[in-house]
Amino acid sequence: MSTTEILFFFLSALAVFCAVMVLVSKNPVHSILWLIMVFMAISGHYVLMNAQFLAIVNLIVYAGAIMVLFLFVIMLMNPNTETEPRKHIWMKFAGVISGGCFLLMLVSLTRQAVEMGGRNVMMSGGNIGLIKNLGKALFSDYVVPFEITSVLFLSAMVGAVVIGKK
Amino acid sequence: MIPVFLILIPLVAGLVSFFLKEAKTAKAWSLFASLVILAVAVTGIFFLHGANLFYDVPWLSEMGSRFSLLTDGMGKMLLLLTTISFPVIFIATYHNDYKNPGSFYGLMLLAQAGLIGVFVAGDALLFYFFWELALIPVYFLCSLWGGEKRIAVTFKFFIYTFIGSLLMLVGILYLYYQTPDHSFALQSFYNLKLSIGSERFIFWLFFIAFAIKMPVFPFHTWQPDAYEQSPTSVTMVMSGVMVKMGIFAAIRWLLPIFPNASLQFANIIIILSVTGMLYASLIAIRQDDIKRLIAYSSIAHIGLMCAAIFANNKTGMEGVMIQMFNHGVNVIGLWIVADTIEQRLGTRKFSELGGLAQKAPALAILLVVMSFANIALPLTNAFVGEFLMFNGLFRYNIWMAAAAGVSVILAAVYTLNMVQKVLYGNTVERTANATEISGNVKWILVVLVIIVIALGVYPQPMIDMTKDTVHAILYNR
Amino acid sequence: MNAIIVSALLGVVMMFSGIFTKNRSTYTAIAVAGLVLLLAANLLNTYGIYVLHIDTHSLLSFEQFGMFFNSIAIAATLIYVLLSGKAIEKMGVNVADHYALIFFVLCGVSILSSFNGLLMLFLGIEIMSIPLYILTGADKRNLKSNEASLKYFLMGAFSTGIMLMGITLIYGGTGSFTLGIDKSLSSGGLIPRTSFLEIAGMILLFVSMCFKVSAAPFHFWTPDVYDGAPGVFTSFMATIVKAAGFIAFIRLFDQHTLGLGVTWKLLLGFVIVATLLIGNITAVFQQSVKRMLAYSSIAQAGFMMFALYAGNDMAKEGILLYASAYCLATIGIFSVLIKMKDYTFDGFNGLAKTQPVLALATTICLLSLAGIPLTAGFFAKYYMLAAVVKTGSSLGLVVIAVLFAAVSVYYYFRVIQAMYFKEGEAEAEDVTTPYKIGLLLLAGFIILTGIFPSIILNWFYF
Amino acid sequence: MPIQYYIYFCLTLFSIGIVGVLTRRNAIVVFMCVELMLNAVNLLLVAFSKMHHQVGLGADGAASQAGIDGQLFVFFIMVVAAAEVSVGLAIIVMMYRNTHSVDINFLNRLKN
Amino acid sequence: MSKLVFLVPLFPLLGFLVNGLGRKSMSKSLVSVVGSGAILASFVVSLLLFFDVKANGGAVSTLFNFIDVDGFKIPFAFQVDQLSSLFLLIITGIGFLIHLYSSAYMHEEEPQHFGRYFAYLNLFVFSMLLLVMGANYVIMFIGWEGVGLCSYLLIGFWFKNNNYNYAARKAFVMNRIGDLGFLLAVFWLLFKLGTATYGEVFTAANLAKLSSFDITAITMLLFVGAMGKSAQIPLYTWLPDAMAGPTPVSALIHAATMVTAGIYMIARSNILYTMAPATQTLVAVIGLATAIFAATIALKQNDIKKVLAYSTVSQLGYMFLGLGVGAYTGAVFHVMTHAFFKALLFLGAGSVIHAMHHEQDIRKMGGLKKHMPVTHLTFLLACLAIAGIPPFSGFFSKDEILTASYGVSPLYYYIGVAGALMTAFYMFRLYTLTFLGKFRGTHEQEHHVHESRWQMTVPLIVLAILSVVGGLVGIPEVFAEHAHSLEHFLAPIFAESAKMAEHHHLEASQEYLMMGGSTLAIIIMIVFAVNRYKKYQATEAENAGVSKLLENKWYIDELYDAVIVNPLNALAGFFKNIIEKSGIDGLVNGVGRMVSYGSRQLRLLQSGQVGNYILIMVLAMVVFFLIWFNDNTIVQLFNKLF
Repeated sequence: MSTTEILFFFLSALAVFCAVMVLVSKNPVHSILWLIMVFMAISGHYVLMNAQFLAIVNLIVYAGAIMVLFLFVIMLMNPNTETEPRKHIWMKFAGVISGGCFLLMLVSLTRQAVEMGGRNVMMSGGNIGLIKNLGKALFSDYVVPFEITSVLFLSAMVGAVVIGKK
Repeated sequence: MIPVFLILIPLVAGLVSFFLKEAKTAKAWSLFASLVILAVAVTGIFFLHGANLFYDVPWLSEMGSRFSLLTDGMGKMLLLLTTISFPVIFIATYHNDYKNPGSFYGLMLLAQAGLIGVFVAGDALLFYFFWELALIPVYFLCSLWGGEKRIAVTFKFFIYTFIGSLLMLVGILYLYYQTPDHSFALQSFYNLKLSIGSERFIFWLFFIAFAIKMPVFPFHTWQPDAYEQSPTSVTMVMSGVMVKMGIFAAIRWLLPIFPNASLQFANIIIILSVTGMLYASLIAIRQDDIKRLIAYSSIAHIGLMCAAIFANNKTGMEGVMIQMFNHGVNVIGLWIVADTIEQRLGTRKFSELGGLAQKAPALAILLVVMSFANIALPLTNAFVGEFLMFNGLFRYNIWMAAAAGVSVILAAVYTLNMVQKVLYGNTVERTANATEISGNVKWILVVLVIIVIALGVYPQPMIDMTKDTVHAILYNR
Repeated sequence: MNAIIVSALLGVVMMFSGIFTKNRSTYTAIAVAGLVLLLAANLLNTYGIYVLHIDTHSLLSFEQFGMFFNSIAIAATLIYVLLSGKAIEKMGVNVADHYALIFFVLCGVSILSSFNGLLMLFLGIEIMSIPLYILTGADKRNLKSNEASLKYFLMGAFSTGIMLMGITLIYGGTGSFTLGIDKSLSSGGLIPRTSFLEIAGMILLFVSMCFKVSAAPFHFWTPDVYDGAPGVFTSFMATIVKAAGFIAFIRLFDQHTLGLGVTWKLLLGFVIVATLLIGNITAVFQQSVKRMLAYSSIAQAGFMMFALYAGNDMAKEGILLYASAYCLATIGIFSVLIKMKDYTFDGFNGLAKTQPVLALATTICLLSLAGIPLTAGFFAKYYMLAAVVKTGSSLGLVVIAVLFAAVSVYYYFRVIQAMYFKEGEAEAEDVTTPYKIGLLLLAGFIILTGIFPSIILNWFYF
Repeated sequence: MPIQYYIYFCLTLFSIGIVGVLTRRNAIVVFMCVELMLNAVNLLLVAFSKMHHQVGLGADGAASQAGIDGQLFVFFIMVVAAAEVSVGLAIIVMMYRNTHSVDINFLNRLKN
Repeated sequence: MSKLVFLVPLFPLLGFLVNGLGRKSMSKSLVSVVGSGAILASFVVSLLLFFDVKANGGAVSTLFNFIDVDGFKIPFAFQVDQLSSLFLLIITGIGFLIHLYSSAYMHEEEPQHFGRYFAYLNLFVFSMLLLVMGANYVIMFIGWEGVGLCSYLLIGFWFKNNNYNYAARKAFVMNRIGDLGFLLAVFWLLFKLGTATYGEVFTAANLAKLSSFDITAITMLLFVGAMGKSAQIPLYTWLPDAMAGPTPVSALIHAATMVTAGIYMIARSNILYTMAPATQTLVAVIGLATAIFAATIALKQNDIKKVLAYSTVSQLGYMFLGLGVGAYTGAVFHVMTHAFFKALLFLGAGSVIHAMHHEQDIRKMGGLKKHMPVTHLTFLLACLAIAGIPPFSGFFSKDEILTASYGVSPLYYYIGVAGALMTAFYMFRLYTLTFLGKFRGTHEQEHHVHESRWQMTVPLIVLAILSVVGGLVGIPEVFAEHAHSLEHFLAPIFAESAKMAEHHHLEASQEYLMMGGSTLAIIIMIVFAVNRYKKYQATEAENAGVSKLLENKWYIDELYDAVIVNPLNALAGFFKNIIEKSGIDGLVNGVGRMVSYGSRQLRLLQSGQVGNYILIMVLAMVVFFLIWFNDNTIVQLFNKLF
């Protein structure tokens, strides 16, 4: 069993565990922290797959900015005052069951995907994950969507302002 | 060109009438308009021939639908009925007052336009258009000027009819795609060669639409309520002309297009119709309300027509043709009487009436004549039609004819019952100081009576008028 | 392309116009001018004249269909602004930003009408959705509005997740983000069933699109959001946005409906029936006209799904006709609705007495929605049904559809009954003469289109 | 590393996210679970891109850019996610201002 | 000559129009002149026609095409031959007399009702003429229903009294039942032969086309029509009630003319009947039964008109007996004589009633002999005639029928004679109670009783003469060769049947015996009746047992109500209140209610909980996947279903 495999399984287990913890932990702050852990693990996966750029961006944007944003919001409305009351148990139950069914469906479906048989993910090789190549591609082929995302941000900004204004 | 005029004049006149505020002017205007239409129709039917009665321009070319109008014998006769009945109605109800009369008469004229359109449309999509166009104004008329239960009742009527027409639309679409040249033209529908399976299915889509309109048992329950609730002048339009839409459509749009299916299902439909006749007649015996009685009796008559259509022989068909006209005239006459009685005495219940014959002999005589026309006494117009229809039914199946004949006996029972309760006996407090009917009603009824007798003694012109259609329907399969 | 660029720029312009002037009607004026400009630009585009030439690397493809829909959407927005500009001005403090957001939505719409490949689809949908979350919550003091926007947002985000998973699976299966010109489909044959990932992905994609166009059973956000959002923006969402969703839907799947064979029809049929059922039946019992219209929009969506089901050229024409007819009618009704004091059915009692013009126009719009002949709505429905019947199969589905159409008549006519046949003192605020005239023009256009649908269709054939 | 591993792993994460959306009541946590779903998607995308990249390498040498679009897509997803978060949190905050709660079960003024 | 034909019905029609429209403006005398004049005119024309026919046979004259479809062709044509010309004479002749009579009888009526009365009467004559002159069954049917209409109008002439109206309605409806049979028969003919014109139907070629079943069915159906019109069992009950009308009307319509239409129709289509022995038997049996049955009822009636009504029914029965046994001439002969004496009886009764101020109960009369001699004398003659005393007219016609029936089956004969005896009894009971004995009415009645005016007595006298000598046109062959001039006159009509039917001539001796025997018995019966009731007192014991049964007409009306009328009413009520309201309409509304109920339930799905929404979405996705996997099975399922 090579190190990559060990790392893979370790990170996967870690990610799944933390994800579950996100769900089960009562306190939203804890959930956030667990979620950050998940993102860390995922970044680890990116590194494993030699997608360096995404690994970094994931850390900075998600684990950094976005989660901090969440954290701020939580703080803003200090959650200790309202501890989340019980949800109907059957609702939880139904949620888990249906989520399980969904997983089951997708998994069984991909198991039938014979064309995936023997396809491997290239670990730690290939250079498409490097900033250089991504940058080239982004500003040559994908410049249009890149520009268009500016519209997205504009609207998001305006929206935030509109909503945020007293 | 004539059909275009016949559609356009009422349309325009109706739209104009919406802007007339004064009751007098609205009445006068609509009466004038309807008379003009009558004049045009008469000219077109009796003095012009050939190309004048047809019209055909591209309309929705990209959908293969054309604005094509045609007038065959049956069309002529129904045009005549429509154009005659409207002035008659306007005159007979001249003294009734409606709130904002402009819209009332406007809608009436729009309805006329729609009806005429239905009778002359030579293109399936156009036919469907006019079918609805005739329905909408009537819906508003009933809901705006009807009795106290009007909204619910009229709405039922509207939904009922609308479902039918939508089903018909599906059928039309299906046929349209079956036509090789993708056209809605009547002729290319006639030329269709459908597989028996699809014929069976589409046949019902069409028939239900028409059956609801006629109405044939058991699709009839909207009718008595609607007739009772809507203002009588509208009821006259509905039962005098509108129900003919169903019959007309069944003859023009059903039999020739689905010859096999209509032969195959004839027994079911005839049994339904005959059942309906007996059923309606029996119910009519127990009615205490003039309007409802007439409604049920007209269900019975329509049932006979429907049965005769599907009896699939020329005699019956001839009967249906002329009976369409005759029934229109007679039932309008009856409605006029019912309306005057209601207007004058404020009730439609037999139990509150009686002895009118002493107070209003003219009314009495006219009502008696109309009633005997209603039970198809010889030398009245209805006799000829029913004689032929029964004949056709007899050729189809003697027992059906016999059963249907029983309803004629019942017709005598309930009609005479009405006559007796309303006219004879001693006066009651309601009728104690009733007066003779007003001149306009009297004279219009006299006109109708003359038509009734004339067509009863010498029906041949009507028969000749529609001979060609019958032949076309039954033998160009 | 023009549409995308110009609308984005106009959005920016509107943003900044907020700085220079505080006069609200000026914003409306600018917006109208901008929309006219946008329309012109888009028409130029349809004739192949570009503002600036950009190589999109086949991420966008400007077909006539999409361009034409753009024109319809922009024109509809123009009418919408003209009719309910006043109401927009009344809404909240930052009117300019609202207009800006509307323009951004239009930008998203024009992306959706020309995307090629799932990346642009994704971006387009997001650009279209995010401003809508805001607009839904525009009435900040109103709890319903807040709730609506939060619900909309949460569910929208969820559906985004579903959609992305779908895209991913498709990418895994095919190695490309382009669906429309799939190699396995260009032959027109069935998709090779071996690529299960792609199928799974397409199902998820389908689900998320159903969500966007509020097709049952993914419609649940619609009534709440349409009900909670401010009336003006509801009318925008319910018309232009929904239509855009359908355009995207069709552009995404139109070749595939042929390829995927009977199972696809099965799924679609299921969705269609469910949508018609829920939309029509639930609308029957509503007490608020606004909510009734929300459900009716679901029902209408059910009809529009037929275009997808039929998946032939007629369906494409039909969806355009349907979109325009539906948008016009709904915009008209909403423009009246937001002037009413009381949104319930009883609020309309006796409108024919107090405001005959409004009543008339509303009636015509309702008739059009119900698909009564001589109105645009009839031909819209007609085309949908005809497109399906043309495929020669599944006549039963059509019959079901018309039965539900009859049901729809029930709740549309409740409004008419309230306006004409019931006694009451319905009140409408600041009904100006130009507004009335505009409304009448709209109604007239609906009638005209109902008699000569070629007015719209011939454009399509240029 | 076989692709199936990644598929199952990501689908698991994704489903966990869904379950979270279904079971939690705190709007923020629900939103976080959505983010979790998105991340699962991202990871899967990268995995696929690497998979296709391998095929590409096999096909046309070391210069192959195959599979790069997958990673770019991830990039765009992150962008969009960021925008969504800003708007979403703004909405949640607004909600909180009016009703001092972020419990989605209290969102039932609109129903039926 | 035949170009005059259309005049015959034209005059009454004109009379109808003039009187009908001018009833308000014209004076009574003018009205009566117009009314009677019209009939007189057509009587004159009829006479001309009669001699024309006598001279050179019948003729058909077509006016125009009534109905001409390609199934068949029905001309509006009149056929004047021996049979119809004879009826023309009866109708117009007696019609005229009765018009004359009415002008006095109805004199108390207000002018406009007086005018209405004459208008109706003229209209009746018009329709009756159509009936007998029509050259095909359809025209006959027109007249057939026309007379029904007039009888309806005239029975209900005094429309303030609701019982009269009910009687009128009953008459019309019962006629309608018969008419349906008639109509079906006509359809059958049209269906099989494509024509309903006598001249074409009765040709050998066409008759050959009809299977024996066809003929039997047609004749049966026609006979149903005859039952209705000529008041035979089971459709006879309307005739006694029809006495609600003015007495002259009863005389004209319900004695002389209309009720004999059935006989006319069967005589007209005699060939068909001769070819259908089964029907003939039925006709004979029904006729005989009616004759006896009605006679029994007549024994105990106390209303002068009711007695006459039942006697009419009974006499009609005799006529059908005649038809049934193939003695067509005899039947027609009896129609004629019966027209004479029964009209006379009714008019006499009318003059009595008129004199007694509309008192109709014979128990309150008596001894009128001295007050009104003319009426008394004529009435007596009529009674003798109907009782069948030679050489009065009734004797010959009835004897002819009975003799013929003996030929078919002696049983017929004996029952027939029994009926004749009863006839004699109740007629003389009536006569005695009315004219003999002492007056039993109130005093002012007695004071006012007087002989009627000349307009009333003249018809009485004329009719009396006719009913005395009328029989002489049909003297039996046994008395003298070729003495039966009527038979020779009518021979062409019945020639075909005569060929077909086998003739069984009785021995002259036996025939004499039968005549003598029956006559003797009748005379004895008369004497018995007169003695039985000469000393009659109003205070007589209440009837009991059989006689009570008879007085109440065997409770037939009650039976009909219980068996037919009430059940129908109940059924109608059931339809109206249950089926229509709850059943069909309930179903229709049920759909609507179902929709709104579904709406109320479905909207609960919109719980407002984001969690539930998303849950449902996820589940839906799962379902989609399931569908996708099991698509084939599902498709097959659908294919199975549809």
